[in-house]
This record gives sequence, C-alpha cells and structure tokens, in this order.
Amino acid sequence: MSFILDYYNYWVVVFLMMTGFYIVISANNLVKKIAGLNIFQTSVFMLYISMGKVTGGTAPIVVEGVELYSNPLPHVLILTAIVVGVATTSVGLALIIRIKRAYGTVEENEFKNSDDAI
Amino acid sequence: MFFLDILSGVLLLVGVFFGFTGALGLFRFPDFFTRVHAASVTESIASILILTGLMLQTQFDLNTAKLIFILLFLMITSPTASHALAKSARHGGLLSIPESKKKKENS
Amino acid sequence: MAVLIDLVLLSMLALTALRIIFLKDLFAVVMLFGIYSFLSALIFINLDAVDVAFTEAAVGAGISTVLMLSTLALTGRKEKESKHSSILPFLVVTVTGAALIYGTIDMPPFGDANNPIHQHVAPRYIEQSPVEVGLPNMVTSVLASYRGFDTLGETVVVFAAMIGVLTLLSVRRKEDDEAPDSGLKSHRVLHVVAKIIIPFVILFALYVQFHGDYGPGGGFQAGVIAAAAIILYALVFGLPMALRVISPKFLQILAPLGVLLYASVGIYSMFMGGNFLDYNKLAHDPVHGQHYGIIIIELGVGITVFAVMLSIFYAFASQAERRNVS
Amino acid sequence: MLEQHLAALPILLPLIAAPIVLLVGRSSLAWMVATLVSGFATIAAWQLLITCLASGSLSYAVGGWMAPWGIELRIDAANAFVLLAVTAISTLVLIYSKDSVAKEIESDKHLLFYTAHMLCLAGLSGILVTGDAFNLFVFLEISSLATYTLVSLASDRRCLTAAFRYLVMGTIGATFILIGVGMLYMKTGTLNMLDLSVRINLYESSRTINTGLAFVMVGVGIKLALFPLHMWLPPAYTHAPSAVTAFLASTATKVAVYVMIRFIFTIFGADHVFNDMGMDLILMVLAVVAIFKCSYMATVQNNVKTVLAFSSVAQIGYMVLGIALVSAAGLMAGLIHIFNHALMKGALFMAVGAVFYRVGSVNLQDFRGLGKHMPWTMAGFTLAGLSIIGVPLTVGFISKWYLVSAALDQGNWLVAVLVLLGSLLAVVYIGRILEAAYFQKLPEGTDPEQVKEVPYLMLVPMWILVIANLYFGIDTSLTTDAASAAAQWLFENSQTSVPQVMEMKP
Amino acid sequence: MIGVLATVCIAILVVMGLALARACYADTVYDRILGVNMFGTKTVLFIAAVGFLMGRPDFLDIAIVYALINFIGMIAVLRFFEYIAPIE
Repeated sequence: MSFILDYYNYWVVVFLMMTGFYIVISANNLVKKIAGLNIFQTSVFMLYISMGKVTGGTAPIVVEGVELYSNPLPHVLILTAIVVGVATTSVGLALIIRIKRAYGTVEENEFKNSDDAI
Repeated sequence: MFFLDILSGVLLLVGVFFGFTGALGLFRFPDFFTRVHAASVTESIASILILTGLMLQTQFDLNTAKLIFILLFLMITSPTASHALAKSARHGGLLSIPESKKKKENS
Repeated sequence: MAVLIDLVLLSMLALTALRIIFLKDLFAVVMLFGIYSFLSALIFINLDAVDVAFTEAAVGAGISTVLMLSTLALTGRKEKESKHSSILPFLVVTVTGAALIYGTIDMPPFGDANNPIHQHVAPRYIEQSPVEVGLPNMVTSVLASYRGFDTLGETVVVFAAMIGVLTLLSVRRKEDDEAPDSGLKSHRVLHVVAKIIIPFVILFALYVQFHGDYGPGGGFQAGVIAAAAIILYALVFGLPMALRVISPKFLQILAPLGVLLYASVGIYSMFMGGNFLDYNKLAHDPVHGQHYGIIIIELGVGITVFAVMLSIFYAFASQAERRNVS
Repeated sequence: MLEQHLAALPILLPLIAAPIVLLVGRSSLAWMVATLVSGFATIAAWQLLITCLASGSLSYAVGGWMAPWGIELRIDAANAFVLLAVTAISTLVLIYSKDSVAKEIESDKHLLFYTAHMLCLAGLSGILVTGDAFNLFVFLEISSLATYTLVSLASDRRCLTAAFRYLVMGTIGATFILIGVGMLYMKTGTLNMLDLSVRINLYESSRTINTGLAFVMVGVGIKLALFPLHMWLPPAYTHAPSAVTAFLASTATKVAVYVMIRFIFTIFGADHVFNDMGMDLILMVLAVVAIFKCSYMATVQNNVKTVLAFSSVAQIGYMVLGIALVSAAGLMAGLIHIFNHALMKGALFMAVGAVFYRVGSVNLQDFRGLGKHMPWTMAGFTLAGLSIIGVPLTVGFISKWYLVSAALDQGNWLVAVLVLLGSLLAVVYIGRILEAAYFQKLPEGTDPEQVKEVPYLMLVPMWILVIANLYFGIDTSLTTDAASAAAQWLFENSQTSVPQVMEMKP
Repeated sequence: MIGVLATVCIAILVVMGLALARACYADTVYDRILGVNMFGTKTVLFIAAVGFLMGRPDFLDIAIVYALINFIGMIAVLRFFEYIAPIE
C-alpha cells in the first residue's frame, strides 16, 4: 500500500505524458498535434512539480512560524519550461496557418503524395 | 467569533448546495436555454454565498479585499458570459424546445 | 486530504486527456485542452507550486487556447478520419511508457522530505535566500538571482517566438479599411462590461508585477495578464481598435528593449567589477543590490512578455480578420 | 575586464546583439552589426581555445553564485574547439548571406533573418559553454526556435511543412531531454554537470538514472539526426534558404553531437554508459547503418541539397562511430570530424547556394555545364566534394584516417573496412554532380550571360572554407592538438570520477 | 471549521467533475461551452476555498487570474463563432 502511495502520482503523470505523446504521433490534424504536444509537455511539468513536493510542507514563500517548505527549484525550472512551451506552440500554430494557406489543408495524410509530407 | 464561524459554515454549505443543483441542472434540463438559466443563476448565488462565507474566515485584511475583488469580478463577468453565450446561441440559430416544436408543426 | 484532492484532480486529468484522443471536433479538443491546463494548474497549487500555477493558468489556459482558437478559425474545425493504422504509434507509446514506469520504480518516494533533491542544493535556497537575497518568495529569488541566467534565456526564448511568428505571419494594418470593423458588435452588454474591467485588469497586472517578490507573481505573469487585458479589448471591440491603441510597430520596439533592459543589468554589474548578472555589485549593500537588480530584471521580463504576447496575438488575429474580409 | 569575462563573451555578444539587430531598422546596418558581433565572438572563441589548451578548463559563475547553486559556464578544450568552429562558420555565412539573402528572402524580412541568425548563434554557443544541464535545455530551445524560423523563411512552400516536421520532432526531442534531466535531478538533487557526474556515481545502477540516460540519448539523438530519428533533417535542409542550410548543416547537428559527448563522458561516465549499459554497440550499429543507408539515399536523389543533406546524416554516422569506439583515439576522431565536417559542408552548401543564386534551382540537371560558366564556384564545390570523399590532402582524409586508425587500434577491422566502403558511396553521389557540371553542356535555352560567377561577397567566404579544407588537410597541428587535448581531457575526467566517491554510497 | 471547509472543497470538486463530464460529452457546442464555463467558475471557488483549507489563504491572486482567463476564454470562443459556424 505504501508502495502505491509513494508512486501513484508518478504513474498517473507517466500515463498523462504518454496520452499526450500518443496524440502527437497519431493525430492526423496538425492543430491536434500541437495540442497533444502541449499536453505532453504539461504532464512533464507535473513530473517536476511532483518531485518538489514535501509532504506537510507549504509553498516556498516565507511566512511566520512555518519551517517546512516545498522545494522551490523545480518550480523555477518549470516556470522557464512553460514559457518555452508557449513559445514553441505559437510558432507551431503560425506555421500551421501558413501551411493551410499554401496547401489548403492541415491534414497529415493529404500531403503524402508529394515530397512535402509532414 | 464563534457566531461568525457558524454563519460562515452555513453560508458555505448552502452555497455548495446551490452549486450542486446548478450542475444537476446541466444534465436534467431539456434544452440549452433552460440549462443556461440553471447554470448561471445558481452560479451567481453560489459564488456570493461561498465567497462571503470565506470572507468571514479572514482576519479582515488584504485577503478580504481580494475576496471582494473576486466576488465583484465574478458578479460582473459570469452573468455577462452567460448572457453573451445565450445570445450567440440564439444568433447561431439554436432553438428552444417550444420553438422547435412550433417549427415542426409549421413545416 | 491533500492526497484525496490530488487523486480526484489526477483522475479528472486522465479523463480529459483520454477524451481528447477520441474527439474529432477540434473545437472541443481546444476547449478540453483549456480545461486540462486549468486542472494541471490546480494540481500545481495542490503541490505548493503557486507561481507555476499562476503561469500555467495564464499561459496554458489563456494565451495558448486563444491562439489555438484563432488558428482553428482559419483551418476549420473537423479532423478528418485517418486511414493510418494506429498500431505503430501505440507501440511507440507503450514502449516509452514502459521505460518510464521502469524508471519510476527506483525513484525516491513522493513527498518524502529525505529525498536527494530536498537534501542537496535546495536547502541553501530555503534557508539562505531570505537572508542573501532578502525576498520572502524563494521562487523569485532563485528565478531572478541564483538562476538569473536561465531567466534571461527564457526572456530570449519569448523574444525568439515573436521573431518566429512575425516571420511567418505579418501584421497588416488596414489603414483604409472598408472592411466591417468586427468585434462582438451586437453584444452591447459585453462592451460595457469590458470597459469596466479592463482598467482593473491592468491594475492587477501592475500589482502582480511589483508584488512578485512577496507573493506568487512576477514579471512574466504580469506581462501575460497585461497582454490579456488588451487581448480582451481586441476581442470585444475588434482588432482595428486595439491596433489604434497599441500599434504593432511600438510592440516590436518594446520587446527587444525589455531584453536589453535585462541584459543591461548584467553588463552594468560587469562594469562594477562583478560577474554577469551579479546583483550584489549594484549597490553598496549586497541585499539592496539584489533588490534593485531583481526589480529591474523583472520589469524587463514583464515588458518583453507583454509586447511579445500581444504582438503574437495581433499576428494571429489579423490573419483571421484578413480572411473574413476576402 | 575582457579577460575576466572571456568565458561569457561568445554567448553574451550574440545574445545582446539579437535585439539590437532588430532595432537598427536597416537591413544593411543589421548585416554589418551581426557580422561584426559574430566576428568578435569568433575571436573570443579563439582566445578561449588557446587558454584552454594551455591551462585545462575555465569556469565562470553567472550572477556570482557558486556552482551547484548558481549557473556555471564551464569551458574546456572540447567545447572551445567546437565553439570556434561554430562562431567561425557563423561569421563566414553571415558575410555570404548578404547577397544570398537579398536574392532569396523578401526584403521586409531581412531584419528578422539577421535577428534569428543571432539568436540561433547565441543558442548554440549557450549550449556549448553552459555547465548546467537545465540551462542547456533553455539554450537548446532558443537555438531550435530560431532554427524553425530560419528554415521557414524560404519562398518555396515546402519549407513550411519541413519546418513543421522539424518543430514537432525537435520539441519531442527537447521534451525527452527534459524528462531525462528531470530523472537525473530527482536522483541527485543537482543540475550542475560536474556535480551531477560526481553524484550519479553514488547510484551506480539505478533504474531511474538509466532511464534518464535513455531519454536524454533519444532526445539528443533526434536533435543530431541519429539514423532512425533523422527524418526531419533532409526536408529541412533541402527547403531552407541557402545561407541557412549552410549555417545549420555545419553547426546545429555538430553542437548536438557535442551534447551527446558531454552527457556520455562528463555526466554519466563512459564506463557506465558503455560497459554497464552496452550503449556503444547500439550507437555503433546505428552509425554504420546511417553511413550506408543515407549515403545510398544520397546517391538516388535529384535535388543536390537533398543529396548533401543525406550525406550529412551519413557523416554524423562517422562522428557517432568515433564516440562509439570508446577510446581516446576514437573520440578524437569524432571531434576532428565535427570540425572538419563543418568546413566541408559549409563550403558545399555555400557553393550550392551560389548555384541557386544564378540558376534559381538546384536539381541535378541544373548543374549541367556550370563547370564552365561558374568556374570558381564549381572548383570550390569540387575541392570540398573531394574532401567529403576523403581524398588525401583534404580534411576529409584526416578525419577518416584517424577514425580508421582508432578502429584498427582496437582490432576492429570490420569498422575500418566499413568506413572505407562508405567513402565509395560518397564518390558516387559527389561524382554524379561533378559529372553533370563538367561533362555536360548548359541546357538549351539558358542564357549564358545570366549564368555567370556570383558576387565576391559570396565567393570569398566559400573559398576561405575551401582553403581551410586544404590547409587543415595538410597542416593538421591545430586540429589534432585541440581534438586530442579535448579527447584526453574528456576521457580522463570521465574515468577518474568513478572511484573517488564510491565510499559515500548510502 | 476544517471539516466544513473540507466538505466544501470536496463538494466543489464533485460539481467540477459534473461540469467536466458535461464538457466532455455534450450534445451541442453551446452545452460544451456552458460546461467549460461552469468548470472555470467553480475552479475559482475551489482555489479560494482550498487556500483556507491549507492554511495559506494568501494565494487568492491565482483565483483572480482564473476568473479573468475564464472570462477571456469565453469571449474568445464567442468571437471564434463569428468565423466558423457553430452548427453544421
């Protein structure tokens, strides 16, 4: 039981990551791919935040009378990673708009005929 | 303080009850417009009750101010959003049940 | 209690993610993606990462969703059936997932205070940073001072995103537009409400900017919120109106200036005899120096993020408007 | 003051120049600023290499915070060597790009091009000099985002799909690296590379660390276009603007190879990666397959840029092969090839860009008769092509020589033979192009007046690289000194860190 | 008091779950949006309540951001319908 309590969080997070990853590689529509990419990344963020948690601890902002804080370092890393994620998302979506204008479609299997497959 | 605690507890629980009925309404009402009605009205009352309940728990400091701010914000935006949504639905051609019945009879 | 909340939220996340796989209506996908971001932000709060939750809510649920919606407006909202078999992706994912699960077995248990990451490096942040850097919010201290270089990189990433988006989609200013000025014109209530709340939102952004040292928040979040205020304005009153208030050219000057403001703090500290971004050298008293440094770089981050997020939104929105006209 | 901050200069210069370039407003001015800054970065890299060869390694604590708490820039012979190649190529490409970009990219996007180029350079230098695993991820993303932008600047619509594919695969790769680094962090509590390397050895065979290693390897593998994960590279290089291809082909994947070396040797320890996990066999098989499969693919392509792109994937095989030989000699061969390949591919893609400048497309049939009409360009192409094949007196020969002798040192004659056989395929794909250029006539209906030599600003940087190809093929002292010092340094530091902390095992 | 707060939190979670179910499985687009909107508002209340439950009520800023983003999301969606017909 304690084994499950120790790890359940990581397992669910792994499941979520893989769901996102599956959407990225299986989706036919490019927008859905980007959404999947975001889900994948967000789940990785959860992995990091999970490791920073201390049971019984509190948010790492100093208050009177609290000794036990959760680890601030993963939070900092993930703040940066979120920003990186949104940057990639916006460039990806901009590419999609241009692809739609150039090819008239954003479905992966409709590029297959020529050498411009996704 | 004891009195305030009781009051706050009551407000919170009643608020949650209203929230719950609203969610039920999402499933149980027959058409979209009645569902909007159920959701938005209960949402307002639930927000008021819960946030007021929480305000009674504070030491009447910055947190209270923030709660008031949230309350005002929700009071303004939430009905607006529901209104705009219903209007959009109307505009988009969605019909309520009596209307669609009438339409069927006419055609 | 925390475990129970955690479990409930995680199962909601799993439900949402699974549902997204099978939905073919892209509009629903984007909506659920917004919910996914909201939910993950709730998990972050539950795991004590308030700053992260703040950012995820504003960025993931806010900016990303708006951008995805405006993309959908141009690309259509139905995913077509694919003839590919989904066996290969499934296999890849299963193998990757199995590798990860295998990796979790040896992981330090969740939430244990004796885990290596709570024993090494981080204790200094927790114990010393209120003294060395002088801020109650450790996340801000680490972000802006100990790992200030990462944050400079982060700001540059945002800047790079703007360069990318502007390269791909140029913002056209319709000076002579006979185009119908769009916006939610018929929604009179919205107009009134938006006028009321936008000033408060900007006020709130300023609060977040300067209160970031003491509570959750900081330059990045503030920039996003301020951009969100203008985005709201553009959504309600139409893009041309927003372009008249803040022009894209101005934003394109503002964004690099923010980066330069950040970097100039580093350069200045180099001239004062320290290393790059060594705020201790900015004033006689190191803690004061840290304080000045952090305020300025947070301002730089805020300016850049505001300018970039807004110009990215402009670029996307003007595409949709252009299509609307033609 | 400059000496004190020398380690930070190669990254700070382009990083700060990027916003300035956007602000200057005129494209000729932007070009000048970018080129100058890149030139200064090259000088700084050169100084760094000299310092590192003399005194080992250099450390710079950003923000004045000491290493495991703050971010450290750490420079040794290995990254100074690669850094020199990257900054030098960047400078040459920038000189070259003035005319090339004017032709290929719409005029209102020139500023964005130079800004993106600066960002890309800053990202690549950042990856090279940083001593922090997470900081590496940040700079990786800066360079990647700039790269997607650069690729999508071409006028051909196919660059868009190429860039999108690159973006999706690149982001998956970066996320894998993020997962891997997270697992390492979880187990050790630190992100600093040196600190990581010490503390990882406390958990000799932890599943978490091994999984982390696997994820980092796959992630880096995507970034460096290791064989089965290379699908993004050929379209991206084919459809990007010429100047961009010349820059990326000679720098981006090389930096990724460096990251792989850094993770294997500095962080995980060669002993653990190769002996305990058997990674050398996997890498070796993938590298050999890459050499043959992609060299073969290069021989059947019609677009010359695609030919060279597949050739790049094959050449990356050689570098990985050097790493997988697990010896200082092999690693040195890999490092030399990083440098040399940058010279060859830079020159080749510049020549192809010159052809595009005049002819407007770069299919095989467009090369017909160019030997006569664009003599300097094609002469440069020929010399660099010979270098790819590995003809003596060129740098290609030096790389292969060290690789083969490293393989033979271990008695691994099979690998040695395969390397030589791979060169034969290079003869075929370079030969096809040369045949078209020198033994066929200009196609009917082309105006010979149109097809003439390109401007000097394009020819000179190309020929500098061509001459470098020959110079470093004859006088190898600089490259071999630097590479062998780097390889020695990496190898020794990787081996010795294992025993000294063994007792601390909890 | 903690007991009441805990009950409130759980109950709001249940309501959120119902709204999520509505958003996942909806007959019309508008129902989906309605579900999402309700989910957003309840999230705001949840954050406010959970802050008091955990004893750190000073993070109400996040609730404000949620309320704001929820509203902007709604407007963006409505705007989106100007371009694409919500009902096929």
